[in-house]
Amino acid sequence: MEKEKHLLELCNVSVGFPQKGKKMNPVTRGVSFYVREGEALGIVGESGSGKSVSMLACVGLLGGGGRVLEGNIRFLNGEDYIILNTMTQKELEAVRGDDIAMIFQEPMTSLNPVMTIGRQVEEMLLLHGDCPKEERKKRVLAMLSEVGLPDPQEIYGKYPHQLSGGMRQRAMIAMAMILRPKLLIADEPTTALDVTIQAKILELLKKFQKEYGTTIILISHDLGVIRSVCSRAVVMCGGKVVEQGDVGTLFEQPQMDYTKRLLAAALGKGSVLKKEPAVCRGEAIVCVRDYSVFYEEKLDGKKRKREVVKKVSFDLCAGETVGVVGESGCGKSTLAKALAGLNPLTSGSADISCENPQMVFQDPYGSLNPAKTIGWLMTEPLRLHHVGTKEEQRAAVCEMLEKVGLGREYYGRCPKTLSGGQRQRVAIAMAIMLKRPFLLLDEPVSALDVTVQEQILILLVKLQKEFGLTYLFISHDMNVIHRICDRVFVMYQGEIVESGDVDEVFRNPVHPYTKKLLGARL
Amino acid sequence: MRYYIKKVISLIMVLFLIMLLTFIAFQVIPGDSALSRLGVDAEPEAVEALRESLGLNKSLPERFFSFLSGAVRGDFGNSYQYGKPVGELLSARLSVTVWLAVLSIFMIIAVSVPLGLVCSRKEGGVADRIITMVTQTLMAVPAFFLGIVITLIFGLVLEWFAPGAYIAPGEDFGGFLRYMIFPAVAIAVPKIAMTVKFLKTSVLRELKLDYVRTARSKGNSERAVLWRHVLKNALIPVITFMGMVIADVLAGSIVVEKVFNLPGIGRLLITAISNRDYPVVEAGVVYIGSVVLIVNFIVDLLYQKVDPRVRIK
Amino acid sequence: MKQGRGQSNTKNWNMVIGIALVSVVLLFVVVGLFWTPYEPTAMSAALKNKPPSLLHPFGTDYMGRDILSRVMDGAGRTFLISIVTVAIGLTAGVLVGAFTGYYGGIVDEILMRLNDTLTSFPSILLAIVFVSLIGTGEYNIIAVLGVVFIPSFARVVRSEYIVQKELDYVRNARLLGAGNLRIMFVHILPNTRPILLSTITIGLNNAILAEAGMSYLSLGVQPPNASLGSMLSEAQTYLLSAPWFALAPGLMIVFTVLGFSMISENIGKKNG
Amino acid sequence: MKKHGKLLLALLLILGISVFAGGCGKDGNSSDGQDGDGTDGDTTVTGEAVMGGDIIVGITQDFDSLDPHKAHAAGTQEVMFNIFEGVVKPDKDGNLVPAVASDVAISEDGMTYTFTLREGVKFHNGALVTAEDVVYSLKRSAGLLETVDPEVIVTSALSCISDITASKDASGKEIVTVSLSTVNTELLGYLTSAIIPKDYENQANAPVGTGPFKFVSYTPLASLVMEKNPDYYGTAPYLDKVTFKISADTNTAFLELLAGNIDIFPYLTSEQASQLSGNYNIENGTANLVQALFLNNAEKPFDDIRVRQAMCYAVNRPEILDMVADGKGTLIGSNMFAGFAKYFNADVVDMYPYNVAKAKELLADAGYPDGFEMSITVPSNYQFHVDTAQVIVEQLKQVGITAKIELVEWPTWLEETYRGRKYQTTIVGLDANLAPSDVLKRYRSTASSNFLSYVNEEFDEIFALAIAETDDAAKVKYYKQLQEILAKDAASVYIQDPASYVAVSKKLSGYTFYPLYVQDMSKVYYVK
Repeated sequence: MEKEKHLLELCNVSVGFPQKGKKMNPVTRGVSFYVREGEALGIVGESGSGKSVSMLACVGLLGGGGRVLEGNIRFLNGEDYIILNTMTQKELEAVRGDDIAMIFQEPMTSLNPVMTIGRQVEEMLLLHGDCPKEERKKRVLAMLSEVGLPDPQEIYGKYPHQLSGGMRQRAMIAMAMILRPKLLIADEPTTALDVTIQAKILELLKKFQKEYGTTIILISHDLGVIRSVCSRAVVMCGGKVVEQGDVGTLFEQPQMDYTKRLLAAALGKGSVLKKEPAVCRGEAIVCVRDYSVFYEEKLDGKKRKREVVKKVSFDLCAGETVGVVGESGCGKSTLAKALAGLNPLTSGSADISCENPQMVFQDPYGSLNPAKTIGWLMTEPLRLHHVGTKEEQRAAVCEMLEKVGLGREYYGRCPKTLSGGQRQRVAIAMAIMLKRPFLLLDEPVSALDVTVQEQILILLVKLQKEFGLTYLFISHDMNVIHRICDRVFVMYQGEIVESGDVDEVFRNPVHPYTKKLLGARL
Repeated sequence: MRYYIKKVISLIMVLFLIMLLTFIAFQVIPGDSALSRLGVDAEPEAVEALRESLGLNKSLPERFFSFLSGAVRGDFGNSYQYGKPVGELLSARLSVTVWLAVLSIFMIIAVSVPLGLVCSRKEGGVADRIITMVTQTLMAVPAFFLGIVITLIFGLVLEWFAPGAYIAPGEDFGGFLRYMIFPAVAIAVPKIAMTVKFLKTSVLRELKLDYVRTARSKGNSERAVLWRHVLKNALIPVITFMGMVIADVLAGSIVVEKVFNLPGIGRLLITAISNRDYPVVEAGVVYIGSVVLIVNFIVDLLYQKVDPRVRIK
Repeated sequence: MKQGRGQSNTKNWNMVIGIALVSVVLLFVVVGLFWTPYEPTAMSAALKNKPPSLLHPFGTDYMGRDILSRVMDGAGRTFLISIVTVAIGLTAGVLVGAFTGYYGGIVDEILMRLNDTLTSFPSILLAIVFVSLIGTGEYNIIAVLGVVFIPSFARVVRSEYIVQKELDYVRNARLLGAGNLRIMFVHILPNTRPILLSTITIGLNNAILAEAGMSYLSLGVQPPNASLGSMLSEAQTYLLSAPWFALAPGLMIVFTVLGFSMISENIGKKNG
Repeated sequence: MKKHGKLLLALLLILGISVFAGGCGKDGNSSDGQDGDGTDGDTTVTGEAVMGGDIIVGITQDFDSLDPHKAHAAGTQEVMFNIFEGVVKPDKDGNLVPAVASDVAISEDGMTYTFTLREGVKFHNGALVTAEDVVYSLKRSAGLLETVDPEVIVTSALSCISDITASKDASGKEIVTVSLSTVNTELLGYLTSAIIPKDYENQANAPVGTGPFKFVSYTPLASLVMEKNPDYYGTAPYLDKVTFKISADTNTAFLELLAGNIDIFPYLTSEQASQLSGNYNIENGTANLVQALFLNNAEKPFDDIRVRQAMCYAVNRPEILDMVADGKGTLIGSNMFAGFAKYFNADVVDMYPYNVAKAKELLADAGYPDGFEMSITVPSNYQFHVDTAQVIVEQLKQVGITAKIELVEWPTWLEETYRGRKYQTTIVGLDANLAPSDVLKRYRSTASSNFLSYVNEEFDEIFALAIAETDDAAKVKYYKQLQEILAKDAASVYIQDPASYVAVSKKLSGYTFYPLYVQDMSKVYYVK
């Protein structure tokens, strides 16, 4: 049973980090799974489930004083097994890069900003094995073109900040694969990328698995990604392995209810949240006529105005939720910011019935002032507009806290101690304190875990009903748009290429770009 | 290119501001250079005559522009006290201060970079704690006191150098360097302490970033990670800090020059101020101003060279 | 695996020493305000340059004055000078830094140019100008050092504002209708606290050292009053015959500065 | 330089500071701070003189100009004494001896002075000294040249000269006659100004004179070097080369002294003197300065004589000497220094013994029963005067006067205090040329240098008589009377003529004190 040989085996491994003082606090407990040579294994779980930590433990990159408390990790090196967690740093350094390679989630920060791409890839050849200088350059260039990078010669001399996210991830892969490692661990390789680029990167991983016979361990919170690459998968939650098995059986009839909930949230099979299609009650509260937004750019001194949103026109009716979807850079956020009044360089007309519409931003950590308490933040809008006395303001805030699903006790707490979901709730609460009917939502849930996304969407619908709000909902995630929006605009390079009722657009997209977007959706 | 032109313009503007400020300062402070030139028993008429010949009675704007036109041509007029052209006086002092700066900056870099790295590699370890303790103590010692202690220990007790026996570079260059090492140490030590601390925090910050994890995953040893990857990134903020240090040293650290009896720019400026020798002070202030600004300019260029993200196309 | 286990407790061990050092000095200062064993300026020819003894724990100086009393009195004065200097430097620095960082453009250009001018202007000349304007004494040196310290604070605050003003919470505040001033000083300022704290402690160190330097060039505190710096420069002449004269003020300065830097390091680490 | 016990002790204690070993620990036997007090035995070792050798003399003041007629700072004149000579020049006892002139004849009515030129006197550039040179030099310093160079300092006392002419006497020798418009018996004391070659322009950079030493080189802030003048007419100096090394301040110079690379250091403080032992002799003499707490007679409350007298009683002068100079220095009672033995009026010294009760009584009479506030302005570059001020502040407390010290820069003192007279009290040391009138002339009510605003007709009358008086005994009587008037008026609180210490290496001998600012290196020699 040649095929039966396990390349990597974890036998009830538990990893721990030092708590204040000496005590070790276990993060994962009794984790056991294996991956066969040439196979692609997926590890699924929400952030904090211990999936990355287990993999980092294999190559001894835990950092922060983390250690494998018990169990061991066996790796097939040629004929015999070596125990990775007992090896010294010196021995591990020989394994890392040569036998086991890794790629990470954030292409923006995972490459050394002050070294050229060429040199960073070439370093792998320097570290393991010795081949002469010209030979190295040739192999690097070959590898760069193999990962699909256009014009490797030019890329060789470029710095990371001069490449796009997708190109940087390809460079990472080139770096990892140049020595043809036995095992490639990919930690959320596509999470930070756009949907279309995501598909290409996954194709690349599959190509290497086929051509080089590399074993792949793919860590992701996105079940669609796992299903498209891996044959088997392990589901982890709270530091333990909840379930593992073939992708087919696992996804069709998941045994454990955690896996079920995970699948439901991910594939949007859950209840469609929007109520009966909102009929356009009365007049449009927002009407936009060939509205353009410009960015000022300083190209070596000369100021040039770049048109980002090109003459868009649309109307929004009260109580309606309209989605705007498109890839990053298509101008959807710029449009939202311009409508909110944050970017003065506009042309055309955009009259909004209510003055200073509020906005909810994508990054929960950035949108709340870390130095203030939740209570202070929420009373700020009232303070600025002199609404009511101190007691009235305090009462209004506590009432709103209840409404967004946070209790009164959050009044005195500061943003640092809240989770992403809770912060987004506070952001929403702040936005509707002034009871403005029109609310712009710029990717409000993209940075949240699937299960938390679910709760926020439900909250948004509830609030819309209660306060008769009109939403302009911006997202790059088609599933979310599908579940919450009445109408949708598809934006591509600053223009609205298609618009219409959500079900109608999803069922038969007209514009080729919309088809591509829907195609990429799993 | 426009960026550089803008920089040069701002440099000139600041220089102009400094000169103006110095001129006004001299109007405000008491003490008449003619009187301090002729001394206690000079007759009032004689003082008046000298004021006339030195052009001190002309109106402020008139004097300022005549000075400005001179300065642009590099001629700062004659020193009231020494009667020599100011340029000659300054250039003679320049070599002392420049050499002092070069030596101390070399020392700062040569000592603080390795120390900083050792500290950050063994963070929390014994070496780190000792180095931190010593550097923090040295940072706490006033410069002139350090100078005296060095003179005492190395000059009088260990007799490695003859205190106060400044040897001109022209005469015996070896002797000159041997003597200059000690004032350079007096200047360098507190700056080394600060640089080590600065570098350590910078390295620790870099070590937390993702690209370090990638470097380790490629099989780099801890040392390789530090020297090949982290150091260059960690040095970027240190460069701006070094810019301030270099400017400070080149401006002539008056106190150390006084303790080690070095005829540097700092001491010349002090004596010129206390003798109300306007031309020398003006030239000195212009020298220090341009030094600080040029160093900042070089720091900017260096910054771009090291950090490609900032590079101006 | 090998990361030093002791990492967490070195932090508070340092902090403890830091606080201990500063509190020793504070003890001297506070007591010095009300009571000193002898009149700080009382002299006696018979007691010139006497080594430390029971009567005079720190010995006597070249005028027969009790060094312990002078140190207690001087430490108070040095503290006053450095604290007020840092206060001036901080408030002005924050104002300048906030406006330049937040608005950028011409405001930034002009204020930064003024900053450069101030940094490259010799502080000695500035000191003399102030002396002629407001006379000699502590007020002069406080004014001078205060002004000289503005650029360093301004630069730190400016770089912090440039970073903070791009964050979403500032956009949020603007959307809510907050004016620029409110955003600058109510929203952004509290977030610069950690940076300001470490700059303040560094500022205190430099203020004490600068005051010592000024006294060495006889521009600082006027005799017969003393500050730690002026005592140190007086002690310079007697370093050989009466080394203890330099020991007391020297130790006091080292204790203060060392204490402050240890505390600042830990503040930096705690919420860095 | 073998290791000093005391040095190691100092090292340990200082290391204590820098390495923060904590605590000031036990100090062992450092009680006798001044071991082997080198100050009492000023025996000058008179061994057998050796010709040649170089020495380094430490000074702390930079030169204000190398041109003798443009230099006014005492620090410059005392060094230039070795390079320049006048027609007459002072000897170590204060009398004027012929120099460039072989002899001097003063006419009966004191209106004309005739100097016969000494043959064979050469300038340093080899040129023979001619009568024209002498006339040019004297006219230049008297301000009688056609083109007046504003930087040249005109000595006011020479204003009584009407003409200076050169001619030949009967035997063909060159003579120079100086004729006066008004009699001034002490003119000779002012005629020591340097004789320089007539048409030599580069005096400010490369001075040429007739003195025992020739100028070699000068680097500002660093040093001035001079070497033996081979064809000097007088007794040739012993040393080949003398370097005057400029130090930043007395402390730096002292460190160099300890390291042994300065041979002579004339500005030693009493404290430093006590620390020096081993291979240095300490010569001490008087600094020829009048140090006093000068009172601005025009400024309230010092316009009231009773307040001034109270101040004199309230200041304990012996205690000041103990404090700032280990008891050394000579007390004075009026504006005359002890070095001028002939004219010094000793019996006014103790006119105001230290008496707190009397001082308080006088203050009460003057209407200040519980004292008043006042300021003492002191130039910051003279630590000696600053220390004196601190002692006085303490002493005045006994009589209820609270004094505040204000340190000012020298130029500020010159303009605000000296010329502007905007001060209450100040402490400085006043020096003077070798003429009694020069010491006292500032007290004439009309004198521009009368920064005390002292006015007394009787003083003016007697002063005029004193100058005109030719008979020596009568002249002495007048000057003593003048000193008595000043003391009675309590014009200021006269304190002392400070002691001055000079460290001379044991290898050298022959250092001689002059009653004025002079560092005569021609008499110094190496001992076998």
